[in-house]
Amino acid sequence: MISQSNYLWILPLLPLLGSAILGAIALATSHHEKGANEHRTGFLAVLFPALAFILTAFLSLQLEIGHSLRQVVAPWIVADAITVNFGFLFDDLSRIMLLFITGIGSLITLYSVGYMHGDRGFTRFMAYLNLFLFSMITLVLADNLVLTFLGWEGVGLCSYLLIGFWHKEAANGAAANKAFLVNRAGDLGFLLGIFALMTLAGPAGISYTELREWLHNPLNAEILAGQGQVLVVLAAFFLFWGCTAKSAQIPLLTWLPDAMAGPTPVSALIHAATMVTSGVYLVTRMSDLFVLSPAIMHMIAFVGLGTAMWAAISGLFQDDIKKVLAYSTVSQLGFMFLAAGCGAFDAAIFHVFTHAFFKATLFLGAGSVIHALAGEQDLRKMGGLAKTLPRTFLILVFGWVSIIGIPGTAGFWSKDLLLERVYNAPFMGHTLYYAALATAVLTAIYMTRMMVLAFMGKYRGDEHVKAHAHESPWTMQLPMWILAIGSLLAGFLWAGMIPGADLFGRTLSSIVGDAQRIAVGAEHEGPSAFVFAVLGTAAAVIGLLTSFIIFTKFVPSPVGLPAPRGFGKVWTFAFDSLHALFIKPTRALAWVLQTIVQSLFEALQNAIGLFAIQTSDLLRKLQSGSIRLQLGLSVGLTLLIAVAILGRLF
Amino acid sequence: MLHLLLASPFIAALIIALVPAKFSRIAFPLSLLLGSIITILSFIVVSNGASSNGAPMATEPFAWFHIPGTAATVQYALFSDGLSAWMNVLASVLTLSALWVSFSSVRERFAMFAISVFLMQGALFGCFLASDAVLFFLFFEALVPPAALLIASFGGPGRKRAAILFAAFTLIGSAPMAVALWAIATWTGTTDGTQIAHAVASLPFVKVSLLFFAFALAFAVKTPLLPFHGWQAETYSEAPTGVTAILSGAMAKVGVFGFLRWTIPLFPQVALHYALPIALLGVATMIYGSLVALRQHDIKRLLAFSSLAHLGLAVAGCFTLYQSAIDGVVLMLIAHGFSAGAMFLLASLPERWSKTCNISSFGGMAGRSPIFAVLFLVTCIAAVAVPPTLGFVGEFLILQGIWQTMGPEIALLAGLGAILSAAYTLRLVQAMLFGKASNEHEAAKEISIGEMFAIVPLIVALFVLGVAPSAVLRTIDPAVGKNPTAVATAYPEKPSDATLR
Amino acid sequence: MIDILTVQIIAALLFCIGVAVALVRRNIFFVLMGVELALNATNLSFIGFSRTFSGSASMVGQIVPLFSIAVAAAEACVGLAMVILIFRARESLDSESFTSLKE
Amino acid sequence: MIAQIYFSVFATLALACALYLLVARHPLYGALSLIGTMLSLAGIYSLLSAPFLGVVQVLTYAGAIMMLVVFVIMVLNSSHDHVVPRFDSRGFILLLVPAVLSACLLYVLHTTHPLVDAGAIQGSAEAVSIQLFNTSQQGSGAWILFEFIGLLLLAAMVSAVVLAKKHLDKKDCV
Repeated sequence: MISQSNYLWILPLLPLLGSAILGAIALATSHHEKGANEHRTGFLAVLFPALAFILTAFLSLQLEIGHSLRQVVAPWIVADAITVNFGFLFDDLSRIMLLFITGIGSLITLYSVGYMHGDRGFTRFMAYLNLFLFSMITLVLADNLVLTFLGWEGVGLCSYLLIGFWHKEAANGAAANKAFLVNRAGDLGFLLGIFALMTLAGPAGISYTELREWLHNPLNAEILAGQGQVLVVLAAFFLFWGCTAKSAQIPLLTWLPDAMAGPTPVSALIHAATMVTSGVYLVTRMSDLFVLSPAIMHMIAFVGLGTAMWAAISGLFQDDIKKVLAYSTVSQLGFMFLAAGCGAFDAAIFHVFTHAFFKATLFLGAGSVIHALAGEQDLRKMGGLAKTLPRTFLILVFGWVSIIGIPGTAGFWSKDLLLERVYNAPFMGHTLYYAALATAVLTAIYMTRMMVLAFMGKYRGDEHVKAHAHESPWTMQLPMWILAIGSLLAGFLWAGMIPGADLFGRTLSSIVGDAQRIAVGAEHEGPSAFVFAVLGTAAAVIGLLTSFIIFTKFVPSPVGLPAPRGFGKVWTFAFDSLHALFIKPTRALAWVLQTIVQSLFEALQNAIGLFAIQTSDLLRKLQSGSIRLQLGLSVGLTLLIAVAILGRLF
Repeated sequence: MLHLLLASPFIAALIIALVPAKFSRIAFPLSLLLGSIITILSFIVVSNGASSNGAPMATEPFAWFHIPGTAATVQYALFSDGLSAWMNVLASVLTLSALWVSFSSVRERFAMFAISVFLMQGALFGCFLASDAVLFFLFFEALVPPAALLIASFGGPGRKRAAILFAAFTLIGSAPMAVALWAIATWTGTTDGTQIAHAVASLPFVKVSLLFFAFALAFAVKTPLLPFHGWQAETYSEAPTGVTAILSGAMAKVGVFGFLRWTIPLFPQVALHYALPIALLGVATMIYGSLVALRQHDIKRLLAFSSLAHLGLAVAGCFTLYQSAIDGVVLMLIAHGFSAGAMFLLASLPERWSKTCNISSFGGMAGRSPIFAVLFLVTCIAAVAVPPTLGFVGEFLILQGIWQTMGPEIALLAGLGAILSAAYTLRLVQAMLFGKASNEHEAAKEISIGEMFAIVPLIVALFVLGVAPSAVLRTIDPAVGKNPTAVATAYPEKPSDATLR
Repeated sequence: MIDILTVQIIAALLFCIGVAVALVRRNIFFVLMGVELALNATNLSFIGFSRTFSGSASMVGQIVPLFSIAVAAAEACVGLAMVILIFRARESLDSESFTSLKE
Repeated sequence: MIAQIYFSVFATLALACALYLLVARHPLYGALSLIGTMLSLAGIYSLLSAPFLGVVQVLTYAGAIMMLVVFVIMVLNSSHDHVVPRFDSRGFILLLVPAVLSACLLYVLHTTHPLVDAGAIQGSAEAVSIQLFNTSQQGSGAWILFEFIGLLLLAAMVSAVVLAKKHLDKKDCV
């Protein structure tokens, strides 16, 4: 049941206003030596996301389960074949997403006030953060695909701006370019998905509510069965292609590890909690469409599983603390897509919810470690920090415990539920489950490796850096504590085994319920939840112990590049070679076009000019002064003409 | 009203010409004043175009001269619907900001510069307003001399060759069109834009396709499509940047406008028949333009190839003959006009500061001239068609049109062009704004208030129209209001009345 | 009587020889004389054809050669005057040396 | 029958002299051979019942024009004109043109069969003059041409005198 509400538009407006004000301040003070006063801009920067969070909380309390608020502000594109308007839809799915986006967003903004202290571009950073939040809110709140696309590209743009924030070093710029271009490649897929839907369902194709009605409306059943089937598969494929770029899945994930070049709060907010999950959000939002093409569902499952395993393996070999977390994010996203592929959309969203908490905790903890060691990110130069940074260590322990899935933590509940659903999936559920379990073990191993290398053993970096190591200020500690507690308790929103605690599941059923019924079919009886819980914990403990044993003894030597060696200078597990598969031919084609074809055109131009000169030279020779030649020519030509005319007569 | 609009640039040129030599210092403020009056006039035309919901304004034709040997009398008649009104706005705004920005680089003979710029603007207005084919052809040809003069007298080192190349290409391209016009006059006895479509319908297909290709060639050279783009890179990099802004911003639009107004509606059957190959040529131009732009080292050549790419997509959009795609083309033209104009004007600043166009010699501008960096970054974002801007709306509608009429594969190819455009624009931004500043020792220069005033409205327009494109669409396609059909038909009804509105 | 076809053939041959002389020989005089010969050939052909008309029309065939002879005379006279002039300027009769019109 | 013989003699004579003109070494020999051609042509005219023209031919062409030509050749007969080569490479290429010309003419003549019309009247001087000076309306109006010819000849003489005389007063004239 959709009810009209007329202050949904304030939600995206708040961060936009914030970024506009901060942008103006940044521009105004761009020529001053020191830049704007950090306290005032810091307060402003945190104010607007906080207001947005409060408004979201107020709206979500007001909204009962199964209902949604809708508001169409103004028409945007009014063309012959399509009318797109600025419409906002606040239903259960976007409620959950908005809650943790604005919540974690404001916490991380507060954290970055401390983290970016003293940086010349402080105000500019805050402006970009607010702009990012605006795009993310638009993405989640939009009621039609084109407006979501606006948020989609806006988020890509902000991630470009934030990754390349420290624009003095060229490497950051290159990473930012790579991120934007890969996202842009994904956005092309998204666009083509929109066009496929528009061909399938006409103008109704782009707005979520109308599309769902169109898909479930029996009248269109024969279109869907006949010619529409191709379009459904095409639309689902292209939309998933868009998601792979945004959520860094197999073919288009090379940009996420490089995106660690940006400041840590950026990695925490964008590349862990919010932006990368928009892919999962889109798949869940369009679950009715995806469910209709089983082939694409299986593809999603396999891509998710493949990404999860491959990222987990490569996470084992990373020495840079942020790279480890980046690959773990990619791996966790793989899990979410695996769940979505197996028809468990609500479990995927629940995992997104809990992942946001514990991944943000881990990133912020890592950020405060880096902050403490004055920018040192190489695990091999750390060690034994437990004593010097006790509170950060404790926070990271909370995050670590949750991501591995120790019983009781948020990670345990969501991953366990997810794995159970994967097991029950109709298509190859069992094999997928076992592979996922193995990946869970791998996750435990590399996360413990990180903790051991960073906090156990003796300190391997140079001494005076350790001497200055200090705990981060309260602005950084407070958000970390909140998130750490969240990563412990968030699980209880949908604790599978505890009877009444499935508030999360109930809220999402209105949106994905019928889609899942189609995908999963009857609720067939599998082993009980307790069995899965035991298996999950066993995997986590095994991983923990093996990693603990190995990495306390074998300590890598702090020499050479922090990245894994072998197969050429920096080997990123064949992702970059995959990436190069597209780049090299385009560069070669560009070189070919530039040199050969361009010179071909120039040659053509000059040739025509030359040809004209040549012929005129030739004719000039005929003008030699000799009388006899002229006489001969004139008689000869008249003769020629005579023959020509007479010839035709006879 | 239309007569006044058409005559105003010529009057402005005349006034500046009459300014005595010793007062030459006031030429700049005078030209700014006249430029702004013309811009206001064009806005008035657009506004009452919009208020009457797209009903076109026309002046009563009066006979001009009789083509000997044929029954056709050429009428002097002006006709302005949404499309030409907005194109006039584009031309006048770009001229105004070009005059303002290039004052500092063309200091001494500014009067002559202003006169030729106003003459060019007058010819542009003529092209957009002409309702009679021969009148259109007259202004189409009148575009070349002032532009060539500007390039030859104020351009860079290789300006002579560039001017000759520009003039040669355009004039040779439009010669067949003159023959076609004469043929139309003899075969059908009329040269009025609206009547030609019906008169020509009775002719045999071969003749009509000949006429079609004669017209199409002239416009293909103007917008440069692939094989005829030889002149563009040379001209854009040698011409003074203010002129290049007008060339790429408004002059290139005459080509696409020609396709929209003077080729497709006049020969609908032939356009329908050859729609696919020409659209593919457009997409090929886009891919070619973006790929070559990837490897340019000179800013202006890079921007030249980028406008080659954008207009290639616009032409492909025209030839989908799909109504919403054609709306998208119009939006795209306006968006490209503003973004290319702003980009060229912005590019003229570093060129003037450090006397070179080579990208590698800049770098680190963000640190040294932040306001310029922000403006440049925002323009690049608008040029790459990130959603809230007008460029995105245009590109979205065109790609949708291409998908609808030509299937997914070609839409994918056209989409690749969008990615490539992001690639070369970001490469430009990376090389110019970020990274180490190569000229650390020189004093940091910054964009002056005047120049900001000239460029900021262009960028603001991009974003404002991006959010509210209906302001443009309402004037172009009064039928936009009608409810969309259930499943978009593959081909619209006969294209001639679809686009002639 | 005389078969006028042969007359025409002879006239044609003479005309070709006249043209040949004018083109082949480099001396100015031969050019002039070649032209004279060609003119004579045309007169012959005129008279040849005048036989094929009846009554007063056949006389026309004879009047025209009369005029052509007169014209030939005028032409020869002016031609020779120019030859003298050229000879005085160039000291030579070879037509190859007069190439002042060369572009 | 005798006419046939006469005709063939005159024809061969004319062709022989014409050919000799082509290969003559000295312009004077050329001029003489040309006079020979003209006389034989006069003979043919009278055989073709156009005696008045034969006489005019002998009188003006052979008598006056060729005399003038011979006279000018003698005047300009300075020693080094033998140097002028008779034939050169370009000449042979140019020979092609008359060859093609004759081929065409012969082909054209070959396909037509002109017939002598019985009614053609004997072309005596008196018949020619009746035709020439017939000033009545149906007349051929040739008499106007006759007056113009007079004018033409006058103009030719004046121009010849002007061309040649102008240099007479200069000392280096011939």
